[in-house]
Amino acid sequence: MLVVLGAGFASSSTGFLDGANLANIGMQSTILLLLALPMTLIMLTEGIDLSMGAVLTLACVVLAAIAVKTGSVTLALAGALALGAAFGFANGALVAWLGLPPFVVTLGTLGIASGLALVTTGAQSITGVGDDVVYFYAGKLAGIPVPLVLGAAAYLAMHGLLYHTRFGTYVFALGGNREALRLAGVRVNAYLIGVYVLGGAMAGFAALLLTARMSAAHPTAAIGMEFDAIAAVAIGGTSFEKGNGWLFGTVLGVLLVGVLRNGLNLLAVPSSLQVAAIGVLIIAALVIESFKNT
Amino acid sequence: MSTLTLPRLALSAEFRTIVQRLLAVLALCIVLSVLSGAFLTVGNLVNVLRQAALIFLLASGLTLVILTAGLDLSIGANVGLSACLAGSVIQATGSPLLGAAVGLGSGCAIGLGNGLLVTVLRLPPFIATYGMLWVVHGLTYWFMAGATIHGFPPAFRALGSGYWLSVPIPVYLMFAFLAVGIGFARYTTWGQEIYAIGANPVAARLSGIPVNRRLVLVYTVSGAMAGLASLIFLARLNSAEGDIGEPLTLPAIAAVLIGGTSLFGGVGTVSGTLVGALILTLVLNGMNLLAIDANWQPLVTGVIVILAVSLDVLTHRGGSASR
Amino acid sequence: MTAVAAAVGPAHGGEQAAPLFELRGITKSFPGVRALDAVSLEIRAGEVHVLLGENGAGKSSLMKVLCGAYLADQGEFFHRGEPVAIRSPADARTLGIAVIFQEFSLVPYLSVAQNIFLGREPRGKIPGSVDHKRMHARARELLDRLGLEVDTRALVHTLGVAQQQLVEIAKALSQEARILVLDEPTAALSERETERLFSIIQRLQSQGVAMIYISHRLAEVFRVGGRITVLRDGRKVGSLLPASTTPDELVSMMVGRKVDTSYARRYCESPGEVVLEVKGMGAVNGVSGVDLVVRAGEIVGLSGLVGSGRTEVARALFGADRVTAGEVRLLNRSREGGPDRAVRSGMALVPEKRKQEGLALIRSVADNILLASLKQIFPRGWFSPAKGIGVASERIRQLRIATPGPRQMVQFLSGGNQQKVVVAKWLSADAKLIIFDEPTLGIDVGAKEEIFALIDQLVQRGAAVLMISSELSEVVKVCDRAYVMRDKRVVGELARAELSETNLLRLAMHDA
Amino acid sequence: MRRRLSVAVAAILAAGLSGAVRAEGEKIAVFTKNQTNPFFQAVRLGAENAARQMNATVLQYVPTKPDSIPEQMSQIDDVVVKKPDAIVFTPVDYKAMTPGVAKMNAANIPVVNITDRAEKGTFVTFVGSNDYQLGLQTGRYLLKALGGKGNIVILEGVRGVITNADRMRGFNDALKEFPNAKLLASQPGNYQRMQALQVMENLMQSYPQIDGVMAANDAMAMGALEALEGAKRTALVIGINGTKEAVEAIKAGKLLASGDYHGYTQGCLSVTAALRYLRKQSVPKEIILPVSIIDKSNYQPYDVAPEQRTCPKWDEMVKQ
Repeated sequence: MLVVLGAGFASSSTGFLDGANLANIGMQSTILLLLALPMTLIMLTEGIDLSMGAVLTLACVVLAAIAVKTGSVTLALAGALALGAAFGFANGALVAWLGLPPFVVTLGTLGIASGLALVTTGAQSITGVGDDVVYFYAGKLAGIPVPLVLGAAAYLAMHGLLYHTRFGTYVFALGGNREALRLAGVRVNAYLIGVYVLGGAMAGFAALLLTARMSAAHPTAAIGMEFDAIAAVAIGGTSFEKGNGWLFGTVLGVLLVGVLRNGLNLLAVPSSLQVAAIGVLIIAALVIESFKNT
Repeated sequence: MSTLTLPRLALSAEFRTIVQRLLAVLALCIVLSVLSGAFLTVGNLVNVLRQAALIFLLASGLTLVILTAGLDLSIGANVGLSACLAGSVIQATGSPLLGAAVGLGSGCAIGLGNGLLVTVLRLPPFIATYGMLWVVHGLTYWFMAGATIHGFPPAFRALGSGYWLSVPIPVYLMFAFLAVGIGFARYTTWGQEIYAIGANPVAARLSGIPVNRRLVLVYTVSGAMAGLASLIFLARLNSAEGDIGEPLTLPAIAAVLIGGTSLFGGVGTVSGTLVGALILTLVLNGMNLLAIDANWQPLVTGVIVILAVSLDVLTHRGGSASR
Repeated sequence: MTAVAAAVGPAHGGEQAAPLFELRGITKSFPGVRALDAVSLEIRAGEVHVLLGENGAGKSSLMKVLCGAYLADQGEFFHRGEPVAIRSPADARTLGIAVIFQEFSLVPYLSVAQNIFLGREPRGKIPGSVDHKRMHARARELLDRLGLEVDTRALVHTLGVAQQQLVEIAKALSQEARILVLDEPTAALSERETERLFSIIQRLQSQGVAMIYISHRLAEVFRVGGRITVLRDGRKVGSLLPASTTPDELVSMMVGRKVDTSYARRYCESPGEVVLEVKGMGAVNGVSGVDLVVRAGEIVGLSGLVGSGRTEVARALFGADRVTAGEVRLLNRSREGGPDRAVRSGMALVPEKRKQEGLALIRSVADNILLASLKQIFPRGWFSPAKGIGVASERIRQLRIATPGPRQMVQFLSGGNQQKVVVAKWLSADAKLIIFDEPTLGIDVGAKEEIFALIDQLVQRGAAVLMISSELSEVVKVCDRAYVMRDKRVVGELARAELSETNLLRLAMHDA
Repeated sequence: MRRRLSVAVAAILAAGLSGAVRAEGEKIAVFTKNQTNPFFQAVRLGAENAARQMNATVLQYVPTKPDSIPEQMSQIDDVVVKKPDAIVFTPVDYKAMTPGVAKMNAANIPVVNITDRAEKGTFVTFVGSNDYQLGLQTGRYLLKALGGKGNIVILEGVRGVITNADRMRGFNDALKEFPNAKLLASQPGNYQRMQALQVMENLMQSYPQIDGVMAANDAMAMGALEALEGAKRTALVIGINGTKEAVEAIKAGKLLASGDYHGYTQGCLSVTAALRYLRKQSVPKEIILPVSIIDKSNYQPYDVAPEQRTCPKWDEMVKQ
């Protein structure tokens, strides 16, 4: 699948000799990727996190607020990460300790986070975050746009975490056979909560890029982005069951969506058809997936 | 075997949930009537019921889907498209009946589409219906091209804003479909089969139940209910826009969950969903009466969903939230 | 299992020395039941200690206590004479106790090595990281020790049942397990794989590993047999050596009442019309060239080693897997379509995986019993709960299903009673052909006999039965004829006269 | 299968590039907020019409999710790569789109800002109405009609959106001018008909007597009307935007009045301005369309489908 999909991108990229445009696709996809990566882990545990988009939004608000007040990016980022982690912990705790279905829990926290984002800002966007923040989207590091660097770094980190650490192994086990993990004497709940905390924290981190991108925080900026993330993960070939999944597939899934949107924009395809095209892409990709599995 | 002496009575459990919920509703009513004089007026209660009706009609179809451990994220988009199609037909032909037929038809068609994606192509319902959501939105935008359709014959508008014995028509519809829903779920063999499919699709299939056909059925019904809701919407608003339905999707899902239906399938009731819809509406209505900033609404809804479901899990009814 | 020659040597390791491990007066109660009542047990190094008992006798509870999953209410543990405590799985592991459960504790999408070392991954230099090289190397050693040659990088879900079980055992050994608990280890194994397992058990014994062996298969009990301890209703009935007992004695100890294991039904001399006729059937699941004939009033066995394609044939006949070649005729009408069509045309299937494929565990007993016959009982499609409960209660009485009531959730019934529910499902559907796939798997002796009696009733009523079973003795005992499968095809048929375990086995293992 | 999909994607994109190469005359990229609000449809139609008259081509960019900030950002990225001759731009959020504007400026593409005034950035000109004046004058109109007294409720749009903020200032200042008028409540209906309808229903429960309703847009005004009809109550209602629906309601005597937001004209003038700039003709720094209130006396010219409307003459609209 990797090969064929890879070939697909190669062929679809033939027209895209324009480096700037490729960079665009990458940069636009980064924020989604930052959500989709931890979402992959969460789905590997047979879980789901519907609150990510809302948490990301709220994190933007917090980040911007702190940045405006203190002017310190570090503090702001710390705040955003803390908030994300807190929500992640709440999700994880309710799932692990109360045994609530993840869908329900995160549907609830989705409401809470988006509500807080609106209430705290009075639905106003917060501006004037300053160039130190903006740098993280607009800036370049050794000639490479910072978001691409961060995206790549995030992927590598996740990859290492998932495939080369105990935590990663247990993520697969949480979805594949939780009882076995428990009998192996592993503190299952701790790791389960850990996965959700990771998800929240990543949302908090993504807030840095999103805020940088808008050089402002808007209380509805990323509402609903979690669905795109979930779709991307699924397109990437991670199933909702038995811890059957593949991290790099998620990257491909995110890129596929990114390439499609970008291409349709270049084509100036009417927005209505773009909307339909995205739906068709999601379904088509999943159909192919199911054919692959049978 | 150790638990053999602890009987779990499926029925009584469901019954218990309903009672819990009704108590919650009662409590809400008392609190609200204390907080706001305007609450306990006939007019307001009628409002609550009318607003609950719309959510319930959407959620009732969705309940069946969720009973099969499925999900339908496309209902909101479905309402949008169905309303626009129905609306334009009514304007073109002047015939409410024809329009209604078209609205229901498109609702069914979209539902059928979901059903086929889930069964024939074996896609996970979440993704299948999410993809469908985008496709339907696309069609709607393309069809409407940013315009709105408005102004329908009074005969049709009665469906949404009309009264009979000073009770809004939608409320009658709500109770009618509550009866239908309960009847279908509890007193037909198809209903039984749907519960069984939710509880264990493999066993259901090997017991000779045409699982795929039943699944297609529930998704189609869910679509049809969206179509019906779209008509009421249309009649009520006296206009159709592309995205009128979207804000309803999550509330509808919330109503089902608050009503005590398990996402893992096989457990839940349509009557529970009605109570769920009532709870949601009461809270939002109360917030409006108390002039609480509308921005708090998503937050409150979220809290209620978590509370309701934790209640079910803590008084653990069989099967729900295992895993 | 006469064909199985090599008997595992008797327990060695000094009788006089303090036992490797000892439980005294273990008591465990659950609300309403006393699962274990002052049970004592001792295990010696290199001994295979057989644990016998009906479902509900307390075997699994005892195991759960031993591996720390349950906390005993009373009782003490001694390790080499030293008093010890088992409060958690971790405690049990440090004492070298490991349980191989029936449903494996393996993670499908992790590699063999990752599964073996789950929870104890060799640490790499970076904190939290795993040293893959060392892990795979050590996994290799362990597998060699068991003579299992699979790639340690293979994902477990790609392995067969037997291999998975060996991975389980490797996992246990990797924990320096001195006491290995085998819960129904041969339940899903073919004869040959069982052989392999026994030789491994033998090898482990010689390495001084003690084993607690839980099984329903009396024949095996005598083969592996060191000491045999029988439990009943949470109490220890007795502990004795194989040499000094007989199957009948053990069975009576288990069930408390004398059950005639040498049960023989009145075999069917004059079978009725042809119910099922299969010609050269092939299916997507790999079976091919299958020819079968089953007549009314017959119980026809479908035998063969596990993995020889018996279940696949059943699924194909039932339309659960698509038929690609040949034809299937039921009552002289060719049958097509999925399970729903099969049921409508009078077929029934009692699947092997009861919990996964036979029952809706979170539904009530009544709901499950009615599931297959809703059409017959409520022809107009209107369902009446009252009538449903009525019919269900009737079945419950008929089959003596032990349940507080028709509304009891099936998941709270014992294995035997769950199986009865599955069978009950088909009584109202008045099926012409009933396929039983391993009807007695994991069911205690008492219930087994009842199931057989039930099957007999069905054929008496003129139905035809196709029975799949791994237990050759059962096939010989119950069936009027038997087909034998090997490598996904039917390789022979044995009439009542030639029906013997040896013949079955010879055909199945093609050293004919 | 996977390959087929890839090829499909490839095809689209290839086509996209070739499409980018072709097309004669100037190419103007027009950004609007969403596909659902008829106002923006009017803007788009006006833009198309003007472009046709001056034989240029218009490329429409609308977020697939209504008012989505990240999406409009991405669309800007993509369009900048594509280098149209000029851009007509409505920010989905007047603050949050600042970096996007900066991108367009950096690419030296002339930008005409329209409808919502962006917070920062350099623009050829701003074309729009004065929301404050709209609010003030429609508000006045209502209060005058009520004889300067009565119970008023305000239906706000989306809080935090600048148009709404300005219109609210206008409404409230109008109220200050009439001390005898009493403001009962001011609640958001988020520019949406359904929400306005339900908010209105609930308000009618709390307040037995409501004489006037100030809605921040026509959709909400219509929602309020439905609610009033439903409750068999009457009140004077005004909206803002002058959508076709509102015009018909005025014609039917249901709606008191609507402040014209000149969607179609904004579309026309913005594109014209862009083209004039490209063709080195003079363009004023900003074009603020006069506030005109549509009521029973003057609705006729508005009572035609946007498709049939024609752009007004530049010189008539723009005094220099």
